[in-house]
Amino acid sequence: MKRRDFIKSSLTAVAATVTVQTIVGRAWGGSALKVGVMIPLSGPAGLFGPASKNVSQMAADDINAAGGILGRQVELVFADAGLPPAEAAQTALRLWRGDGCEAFIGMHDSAVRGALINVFKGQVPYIYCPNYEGGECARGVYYVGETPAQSVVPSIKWLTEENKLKKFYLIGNDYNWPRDTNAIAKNTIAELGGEVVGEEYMPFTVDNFDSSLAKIKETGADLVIITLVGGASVSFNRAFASFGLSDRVLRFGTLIDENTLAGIGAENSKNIYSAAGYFANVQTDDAKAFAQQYVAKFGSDAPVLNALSQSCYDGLIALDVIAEKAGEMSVASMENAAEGMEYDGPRGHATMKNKHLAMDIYLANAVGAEFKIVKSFRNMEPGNFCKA
Amino acid sequence: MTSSLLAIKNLSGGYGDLLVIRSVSLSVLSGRAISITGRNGVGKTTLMRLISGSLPCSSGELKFLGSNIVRSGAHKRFSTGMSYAPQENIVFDDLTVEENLTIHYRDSSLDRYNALFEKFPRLNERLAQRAGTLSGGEKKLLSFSRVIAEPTQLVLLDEPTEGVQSENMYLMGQVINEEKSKGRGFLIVDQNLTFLEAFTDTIHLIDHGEQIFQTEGNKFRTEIESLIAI
Amino acid sequence: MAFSLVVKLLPMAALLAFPFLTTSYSAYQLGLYLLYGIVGQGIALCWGNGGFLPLGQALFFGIGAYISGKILQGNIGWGVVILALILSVIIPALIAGFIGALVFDRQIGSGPYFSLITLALSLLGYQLANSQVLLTGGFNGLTGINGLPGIDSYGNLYFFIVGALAVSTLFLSHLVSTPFGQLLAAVRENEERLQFLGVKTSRVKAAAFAMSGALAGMAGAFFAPHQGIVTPQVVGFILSAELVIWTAVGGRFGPVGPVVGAVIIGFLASGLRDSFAYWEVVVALVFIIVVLRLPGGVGGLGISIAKRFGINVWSQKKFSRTETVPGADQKESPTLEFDNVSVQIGPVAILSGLSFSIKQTGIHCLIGPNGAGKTSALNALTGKLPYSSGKISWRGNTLKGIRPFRTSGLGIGRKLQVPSIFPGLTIRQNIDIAIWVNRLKFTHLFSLKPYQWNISLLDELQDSFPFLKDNEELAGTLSVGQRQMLDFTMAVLAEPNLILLDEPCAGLSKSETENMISVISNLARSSKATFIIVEHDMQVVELLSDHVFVMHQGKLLAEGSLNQIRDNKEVQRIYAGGSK
Amino acid sequence: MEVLATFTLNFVYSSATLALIVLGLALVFGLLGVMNMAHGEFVMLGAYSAYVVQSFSANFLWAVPISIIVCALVGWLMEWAIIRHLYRRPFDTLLATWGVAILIRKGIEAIFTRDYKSINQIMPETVEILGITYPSYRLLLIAIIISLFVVLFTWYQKSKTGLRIRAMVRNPELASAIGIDTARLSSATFIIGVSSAGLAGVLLSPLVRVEPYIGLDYLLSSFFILIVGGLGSLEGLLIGSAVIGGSDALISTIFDKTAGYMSVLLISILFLWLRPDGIFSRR
Repeated sequence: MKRRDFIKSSLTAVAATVTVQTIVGRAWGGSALKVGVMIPLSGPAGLFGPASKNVSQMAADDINAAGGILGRQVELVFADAGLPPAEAAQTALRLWRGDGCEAFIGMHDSAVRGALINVFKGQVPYIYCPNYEGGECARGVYYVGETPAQSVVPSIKWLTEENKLKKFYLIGNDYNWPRDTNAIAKNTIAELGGEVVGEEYMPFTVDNFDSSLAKIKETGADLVIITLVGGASVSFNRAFASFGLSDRVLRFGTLIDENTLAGIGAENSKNIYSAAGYFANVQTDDAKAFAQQYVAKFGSDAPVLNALSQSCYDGLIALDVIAEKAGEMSVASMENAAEGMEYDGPRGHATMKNKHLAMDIYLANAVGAEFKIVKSFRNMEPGNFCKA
Repeated sequence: MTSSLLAIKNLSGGYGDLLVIRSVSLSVLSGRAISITGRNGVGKTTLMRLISGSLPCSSGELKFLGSNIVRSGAHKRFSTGMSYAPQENIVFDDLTVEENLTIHYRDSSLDRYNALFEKFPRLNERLAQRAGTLSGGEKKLLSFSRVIAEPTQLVLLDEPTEGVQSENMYLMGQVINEEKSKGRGFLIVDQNLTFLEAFTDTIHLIDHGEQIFQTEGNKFRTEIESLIAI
Repeated sequence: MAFSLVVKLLPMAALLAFPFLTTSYSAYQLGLYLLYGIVGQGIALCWGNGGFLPLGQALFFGIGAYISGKILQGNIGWGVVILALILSVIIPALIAGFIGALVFDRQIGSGPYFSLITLALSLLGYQLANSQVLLTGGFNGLTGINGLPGIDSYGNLYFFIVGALAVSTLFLSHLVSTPFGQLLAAVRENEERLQFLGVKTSRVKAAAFAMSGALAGMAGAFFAPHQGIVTPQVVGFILSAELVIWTAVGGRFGPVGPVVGAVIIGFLASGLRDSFAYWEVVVALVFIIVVLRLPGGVGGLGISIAKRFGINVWSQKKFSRTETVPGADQKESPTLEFDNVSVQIGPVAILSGLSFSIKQTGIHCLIGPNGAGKTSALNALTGKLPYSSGKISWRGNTLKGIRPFRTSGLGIGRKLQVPSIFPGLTIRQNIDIAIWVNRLKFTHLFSLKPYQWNISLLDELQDSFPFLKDNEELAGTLSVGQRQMLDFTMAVLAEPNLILLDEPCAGLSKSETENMISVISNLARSSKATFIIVEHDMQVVELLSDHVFVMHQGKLLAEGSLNQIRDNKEVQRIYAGGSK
Repeated sequence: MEVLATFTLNFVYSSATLALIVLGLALVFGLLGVMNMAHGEFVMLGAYSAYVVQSFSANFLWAVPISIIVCALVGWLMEWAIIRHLYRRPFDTLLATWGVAILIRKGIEAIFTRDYKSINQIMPETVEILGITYPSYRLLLIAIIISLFVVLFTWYQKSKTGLRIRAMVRNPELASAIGIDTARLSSATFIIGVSSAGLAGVLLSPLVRVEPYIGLDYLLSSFFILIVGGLGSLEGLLIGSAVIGGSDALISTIFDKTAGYMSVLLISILFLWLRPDGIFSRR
């Protein structure tokens, strides 16, 4: 918080009586195209906020350098999506009706997505960036994140063949994303002739996993599929390693990102596999160029990149491509322009099918505190939902 | 040389705005025993709690060893030389008798109680017992022995004889006289006039929180009894 | 009077005009904070008025929101909407009332245990909301909730919310001035005394908690259409804690404070959150200062400032006592029987085989040295001290394991040892509560008629105790003597058959004592009541007693007229300072 | 047999760690009656002192004294500024300490951001015991906790200060009559309490997640253990940890973790309602 910002923000704090704020809001945006960026600045997911902000700013600069969207320079308006859904919806509404944003990108959890969809009601284009459970087709919403069908299915197949895995243990938090992801994983395991030896769901407050680790040891599981979120994933993986399980039993998850790995610690990360659309050290030329550009712009000690924060970049690029294809920034025309749109980004080549992206998926293995890519799956289909 | 230990002038106080003690004045010189008596419920215990610091005084002067101690906390009054044996919850029930006797000393030796143990062997026998299990009288003996052995100039005793057998009462009177000869001052509240006559220099009669009678010497039993007879 | 009416209507007018002065977005935002304000009003009712702090109020807000959200998911007509509103008010009210009755029945006093129970319940609610996916939509919550038919959630739903706020504010300000509101305040002031005035305080607290549950449910009912989504955070502990903070900062002693708190902090939060990183630190600091220095909160500050300018925001209507109410029918034969009653607490025997009986009316004095068990005998009689063996019977029925609030129904009035009144209430209010004993029926709870009740005995007492006339004085400002007289007055106004007075003259000056003695003897003559007076002061016993009981070490030592007692050798021995 | 061994070891480990976390609150809430809602934040402060020591790549053992000093300072400031004035007002203590909890949380977040901090494993290898492999640091931790409690018990029963605290708690008037400065002793007890919470934070930091928001879980489990175990005595704390730790472990193995968590809540509600003084209370 540099000094200049601090003074400016405390002045606005003093002047932030309701009337002043709303009069300013009424002035209609000039030619600049305001895009609302909903990223978590507080709450449990708040640690992804700073990197997401940097990445979004980079995307806007790149788009503006190339002439903006439909000839209009892009101006980003950031807002906190880490709040409970009720307040997050409030903020989105303020950006839309108050500050005149004409499009939104969102990097937050599914509960906030539900709230935003309810507020927008398909009247403003909205790009949902992070990986999610898939299967949703709301009007005016375009999903650029990975779906379980793209990331879980190929990874389990590859891991099973490589390591002759027989028994699988599923552990996750007790809510929709883990349950839906596990459902897809179980079909794949059944197809491969594997056996699910345990499936457990935890409340968010759990910090003691001893009983689960005992069951994992007892059932002789070969691979543990982890759909725990945030802190629970850190605690589980640390305890897992402390019981010496990490040598014999592999671990796989689609939400173990660079931050979580830092929390787990280098000495506890043996045999952890993670699948996502992007990793900080993916070695493709586009990814390396993106990483260098990020370091050049924000310095080497900038917040670490991961799939979730990087997805904001793809979100803005997708918005640009769809809008250019549709010819105008309106849901009516963008709804059918989106099908089949393509672009090349840091993640590689992506094409939109049924409002989701077919894209490259990378499977990485944790070596110490770093992720090394062991396998890339080219142009994975998002899954057969939202048929046009 | 009889120096002034305690000097109270027009002391008043009570519980919140409920004034129980109304402008009481008295003084205790070293080597002297001052007694206070009166029917129960007239405020004797409240006066002792005002002097010992358990209760804040509303008005009046309270001087100990010449300095005004109205403001000083109860624990400070002990360290400046004032011992206090309260009327109720007079021992630490959870601690053993020995612990009760040694809790406020660095060393845990019981030598300072040898003389008292000779007079009250019961205490010596029950050193390891939890004080809460003692009878009322035994608790009073424990509390009495504690204050007598404390290195203080002034001793406040509130109903020391309640539940104590008469032969122990006689011994307590003897001990008080011995301590008086060593120059210690006593302020004693009790209803047992025969006990008080054994060592009292001046006695005050309290009724409705006010001093209504005062006499010197130790032949006051019949006179006071007529005053407080029902 | 007109001016304070304007002061009250001004905020309502401002709220109605608000959407036209600012963007409809800010009005939408204000609507949400007003809903939180309504829940805060429920908290203030329990905490400010009743003295007990609910820490999990979001539970009832969430239940209301889930119910109305579930119903509004389908496309519905107004009939269904009314049903949704009614259900989301009644169900939380029933749950809250049930919890309140269960918890308060076991513990008197507002220890922190009730707050911790409500905290644990809101945690339980959050977990259930997350895992019962079918009922609540789980983590992603209930979505696709339509607005009210024909009402744009983003537009004029706001006016429905302002209407709901008006209803809750009017209801609460009226409630405070009704007998129920006064009894609830009396619970905060002195729950034990109120029990001896025949009020089942656990029922009063449970009712207040149920009302706060209803208010929270109503706010929840509007939250669902307003937001279009209901997620588990709505039931969780974090929102409950925030609601308590807003209510504390806003002010808990009236229905306006919590709304002020919720709105101010809400707008500042949304304005500052993105630009000022340490926003929550500021709220925490303000909250600590309010808790330490400003119990009345911002609202309380405003009211005290307004008072300084002569605007009395809380003008209580004045009533004159016009309607005389018949006195209680005092039955003839007052037989009280203690039969070998004993009470043991740990190793100490408080009462050991106490037996005596009272056959005729008049004044019976109970005397004896300290610790003889005099007060314990009264405690055993009135159920404050459960007795282990023996039997106490009054007018034929045995009093075993009764609760204090039953005693006034059996015609027993009691004045406690230390003068026990309702210091935060005015003298008139203290007297009201005493008059209502055995007379206030359920229907009177919300009507203003009981304020007009008067009984002839009160006029007599007001002649002998003139200070009872200037009614608007707070009882807490009375001197000790006056408190004794007020306490005595409250004990006798119900015209009980058995009047227990514990040291009525303690702390009284000479003249006050004489006055009290004359009042007691007049009352003894005029009414057919039986008196038991515990007293140390022998002059009082001499002037008043028809009969004297002497107790010693938990047993009856002697009884008879005062002269017989005086010649009794036993009594002289323990009284003249012999060994106990 | 192996399953039984694992279950008992897990039960001993979870009860021991719960008892260590609750110890601070047993002193502050159990003995002094101060409802400290910032108890969990002191555990978090302990964990972050371990992180600071590690980031200076100093030996982990330095973290123990540093965490105690940090918590003692914060505890002293809090007791002096707030708690001292609120000893007779339980509701206000609850609310004021809740405000302090937010302050500490936000302070740590401002300094360390919200990222997860990883404390290097101490003695990462496992060891064979009762026929199963078990992390050696956990066994060391159990040993430390047991010896800590044995030392604490004898100190509390035998030492002068321990005697004086017990005396003061049960009979404050007599305590000051024999020269105990009850005000200073209460604040000392408060500071010892919060510092032991810091110690728990340090010892547990290698095993648990370290981020600014872990305080709330520790606070709630501590309150529930004290309520079930009983206030005013250290034995109550052990019984409470065993009951809560045991029922959580048992029900989560039979049903699932969510049911285990809810069973703890229900047990606490029942105790709060039926037996507010807990199993082993001496208040």
